[in-house]
Amino acid sequence: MHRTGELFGQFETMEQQRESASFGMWVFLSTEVLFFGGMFMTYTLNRSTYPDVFGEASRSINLTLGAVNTVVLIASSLTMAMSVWASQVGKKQLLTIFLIATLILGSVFLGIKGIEYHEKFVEHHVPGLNFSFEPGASVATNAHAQLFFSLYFAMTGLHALHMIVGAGLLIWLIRQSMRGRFTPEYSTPVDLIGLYWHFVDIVWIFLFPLLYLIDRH
Amino acid sequence: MSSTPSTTPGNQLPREHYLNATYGIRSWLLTTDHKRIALLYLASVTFFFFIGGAFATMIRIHLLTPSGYLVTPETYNKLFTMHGVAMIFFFLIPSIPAVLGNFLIPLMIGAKDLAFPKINLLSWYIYLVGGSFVLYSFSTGGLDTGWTFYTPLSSVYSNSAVTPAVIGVFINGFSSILTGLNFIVTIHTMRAPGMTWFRLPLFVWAHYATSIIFILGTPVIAITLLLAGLERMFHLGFFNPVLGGDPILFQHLFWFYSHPAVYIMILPAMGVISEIIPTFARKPIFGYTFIAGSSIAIAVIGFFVWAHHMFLTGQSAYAALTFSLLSYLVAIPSAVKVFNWTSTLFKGSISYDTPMLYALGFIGLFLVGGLTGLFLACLGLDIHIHDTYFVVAHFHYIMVGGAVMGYVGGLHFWWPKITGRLYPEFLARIAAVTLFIGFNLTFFPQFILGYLGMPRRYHSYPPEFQVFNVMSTAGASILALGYLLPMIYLVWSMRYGQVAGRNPWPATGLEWQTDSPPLTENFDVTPEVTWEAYDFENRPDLGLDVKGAPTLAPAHGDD
Amino acid sequence: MSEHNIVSPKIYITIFAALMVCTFLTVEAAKVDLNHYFPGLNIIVALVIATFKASLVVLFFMHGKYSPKRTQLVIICSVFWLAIMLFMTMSDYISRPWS
Amino acid sequence: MPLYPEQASNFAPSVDALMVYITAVCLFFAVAITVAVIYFFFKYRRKSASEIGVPIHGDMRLEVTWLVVPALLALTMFAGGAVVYVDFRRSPMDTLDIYVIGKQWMWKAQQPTGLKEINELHVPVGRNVKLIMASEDVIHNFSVPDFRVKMDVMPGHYNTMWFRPTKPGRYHFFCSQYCGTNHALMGGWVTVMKVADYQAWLSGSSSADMNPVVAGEKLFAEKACNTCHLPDGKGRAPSLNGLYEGRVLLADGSTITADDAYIRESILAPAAKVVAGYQPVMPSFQGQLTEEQILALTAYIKSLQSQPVPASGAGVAPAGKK
Repeated sequence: MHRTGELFGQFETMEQQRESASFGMWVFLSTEVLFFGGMFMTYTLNRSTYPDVFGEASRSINLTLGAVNTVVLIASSLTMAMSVWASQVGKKQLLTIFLIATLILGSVFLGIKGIEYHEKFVEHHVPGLNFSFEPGASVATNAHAQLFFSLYFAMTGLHALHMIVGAGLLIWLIRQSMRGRFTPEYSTPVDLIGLYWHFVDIVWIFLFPLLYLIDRH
Repeated sequence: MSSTPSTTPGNQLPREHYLNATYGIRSWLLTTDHKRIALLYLASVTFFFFIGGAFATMIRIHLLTPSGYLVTPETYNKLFTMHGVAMIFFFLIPSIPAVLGNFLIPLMIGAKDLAFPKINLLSWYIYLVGGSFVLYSFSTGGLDTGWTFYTPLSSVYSNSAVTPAVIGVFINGFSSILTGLNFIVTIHTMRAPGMTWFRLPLFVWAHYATSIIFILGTPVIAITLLLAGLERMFHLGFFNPVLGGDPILFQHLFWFYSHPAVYIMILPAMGVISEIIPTFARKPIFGYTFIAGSSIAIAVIGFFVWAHHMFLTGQSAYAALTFSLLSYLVAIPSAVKVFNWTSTLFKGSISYDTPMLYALGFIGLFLVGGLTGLFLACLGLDIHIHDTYFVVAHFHYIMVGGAVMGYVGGLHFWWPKITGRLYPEFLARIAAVTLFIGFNLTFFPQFILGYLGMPRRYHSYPPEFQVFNVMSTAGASILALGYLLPMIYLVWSMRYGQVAGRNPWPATGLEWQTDSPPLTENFDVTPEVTWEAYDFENRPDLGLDVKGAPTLAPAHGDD
Repeated sequence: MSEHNIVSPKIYITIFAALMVCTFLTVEAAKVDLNHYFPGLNIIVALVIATFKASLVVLFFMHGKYSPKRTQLVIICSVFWLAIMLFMTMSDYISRPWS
Repeated sequence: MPLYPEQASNFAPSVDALMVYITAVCLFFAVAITVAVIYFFFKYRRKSASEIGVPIHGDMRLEVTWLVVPALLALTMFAGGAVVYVDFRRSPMDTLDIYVIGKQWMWKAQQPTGLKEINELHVPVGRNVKLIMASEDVIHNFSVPDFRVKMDVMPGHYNTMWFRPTKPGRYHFFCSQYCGTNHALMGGWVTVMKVADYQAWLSGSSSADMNPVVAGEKLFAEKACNTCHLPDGKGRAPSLNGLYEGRVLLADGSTITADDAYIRESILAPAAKVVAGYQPVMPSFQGQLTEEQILALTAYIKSLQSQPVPASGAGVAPAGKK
């Protein structure tokens, strides 16, 4: 996808090429659903087995930061959607601006995530690194809380990894956009990376209530 | 063959084709031509087949005597584990899809290439990286968890190189996913004009069904092995009961992919057979829609049966009943295929060419493999035969008798298309018969061993089981010969084989309408399809006697 | 992805507003003890809101509503397969105490 | 050369019957299809190089037939298997309970009297025997081919299986779930004895092992269980007198039978099922007790079954109340 709107040899028409690319991205995202799905399955079983400890452990993570991050990420989805629109109607400058906004919001999300991880590190809540849940917690509570935090780090970590990949793709998009590569006839990369970015947003939409909002009453 | 007319005059390869279009190592390692990538896969899966085969040979020799003096228990455990990992993840799963599927799907649907040629090449490199991790694990301490990686044995207790192996299988998963993605998009968007869904060769339907499993199953095993690997590296508790986790959950997630993975192996082989049988019986396949539909049905229902591997783990009896019933359901579409293949032979014009021998061998072996699945799906009977050699025999009938026979048969069938040359027919027939005999001798005694109660994965066994083990080892040596023979003559034929021409059998598929070997772009002009699949009757271009048939009773089976 | 798929910024902003409201609702709902009325109601509410939010994103931000049938089939399949995994696995655990 | 193992338990005849039935059905189809393939193969072999076959595309009636008939046959197989399996999973009430512990790579069994065996298991003929099994490490599987039974032995919870030996003799048992290096050596012998011989063997075997009830009582004190679980029901925790096999009323209003699994869970994860009227103050003993110690504690609690139940503060729900 380095040259603007080139028709690749295997395709007959631009239309076919666009549709194949978009469809391919969707198929890839369906794989991703099942990829995260394995973790959601592990989470579901363990939460139903240890509801109380999961609630207790969930209450120890920072709700404010989680909620702010949710807002930030949804806002980045909005700016991403606006970039797709800008590329479709040919507003090249607006496209660049929206892409940069998306990147900034994405980076803010990752920054806040970093602060949260640091908090957990200070509290000895990182499994595998001298984990200890609460002073006086029994061996079992400790183990089950460690399960929660293992899942917390595995799920948010994998999500953050997707964000980092997305940010890299955005940087590439911004460079291309600044060179004016995208036109209403050729906006496939913006569309595809947009789909990916929204998917990552959807994962977070589920992670947020499942990890941060257990028994907050 | 000598018995069939060639539609290409002369006995020279076409002047320009995908093999001689460009030269040099770079032109291969950086190729985006699906046909060349298929050959790259062919070389690499063959490599893993021989690694896995070497382990199998040692296993069979070791089991000649009850006390097994050849290797230590530890080494034996590593042998069967590495045999399983190499064969399943690095040979069987990619074999037909990544070699034959890659080569043929664009040709069969009249496309110039897959939708994403670069991703196709990427998937091969991912396969190599995954394979390297696994080879690293094999060569530094080996792997002794069983290919099933059951926790907590794999995540806590094993002292072998589990982590690199898990990483390797994890990475290799993405190779499968990308192949499946490419196939699905290609089949949806790249079909030539006139190539409607119900004109697609059944091989393409089978690969479409397989790709569904690639896309929706593979990510689950990837994440599961990732979690197990994290558990091992950081002493976490996802599947470790001491830390509150549940080992049965690992089995659920593992089999959610690994049971459908069996269909990844067998569905493409069924696709191959569905091509070979109508070609060598020279008549349309019986019940096209039912064979196509049963492929999809197997792929979908195959996702509802996984816990039949877990009847005796202590899972709920209600769940066991559900999964047993659903397992019987998945047997129906397989049965439909066998009945339809058999009916296709009725009033055909059947030749004895090698691919047909493989196809008929496949029907026999798959029949045994599939029917013994009914024994294992039976809850009461599974109590006795679960985790015995009965299971080992059953899945080898499916995977080796089914998938490998389909693969080797398919290689013979399309060898003239791939290389432009014919293999030596006489040797090929001998090899096919040798494989069939050797295979049955190797694995049939294991059904009896299993019913007698010999558990699987035993490096030594009570002496009363010896007779059948000796028979099995004897069969395995015949089987090994059966595999070496095609290796030799196929390589030989690449240079010295008789030139095949475009359509040597002749067959009806689009892939036979172009040169052998094809151009890099597959076709001079994009073909337009105006005929139904396997329609010999309305294909005067094949040079067959289309009016030769009416002396026999017309249409509709009256048997 | 071609011209006829253009969704106007107005719709995007409306959807964004709806998502914000839902986020606020889900946080507030978690602070109320709904389990008191019906066991597990808290998580049910949280998941219903999350699913609704995800549907909005898929249908509008990702143009799922305007996509070809085959794309919609892929969306349905991925959700369906996830459901197979979750429900069939949990069916084992849930039915264990029944015997 | 035998083709099937000895039939030495109540399950053997029914499992073998299933085997015969399914084999017969499968053999019929296998033979029919093989004969058809071979017959067509010769009958319709190609006569001339350019001959084609008769263009038959399919037949709806045939398709429906071979969709429905195999489905019905499969249902009968399912039903037969289900009957045997449900019987196997649901153990009768009057069982002789033997505890089995698997660990890499040996089996320990403990008779109701506390007598312990290693890689040996003695059972009386004609009695329903229930094995209550757990693993100390990885997943094992206790399998007796001559009885046609096997069951996984899991770490972290009890699996049970039952059988009724029908023929005195010595029978191999195996570990059927791959469990590491010496998996193949993890087996032994089940000895089925006449009831009188079994009784004689039980009393005659002078065991140096401590009686599990005594060991359990000692542990009960060592782990300070007795500071809360007072027999008179006046402690911070319910009295355990008469608990075993009794109904327990839980804090969430449900009741449960106090079987081995419940007792085990209450020791390892006390908060999971708290008795009504008590606070969840008991610490978990997960990771602090071996499977054998848990068995000893269970045996001790079992021995309290006949002790007088205090009027208040009992773990077991008062009779008559659900």
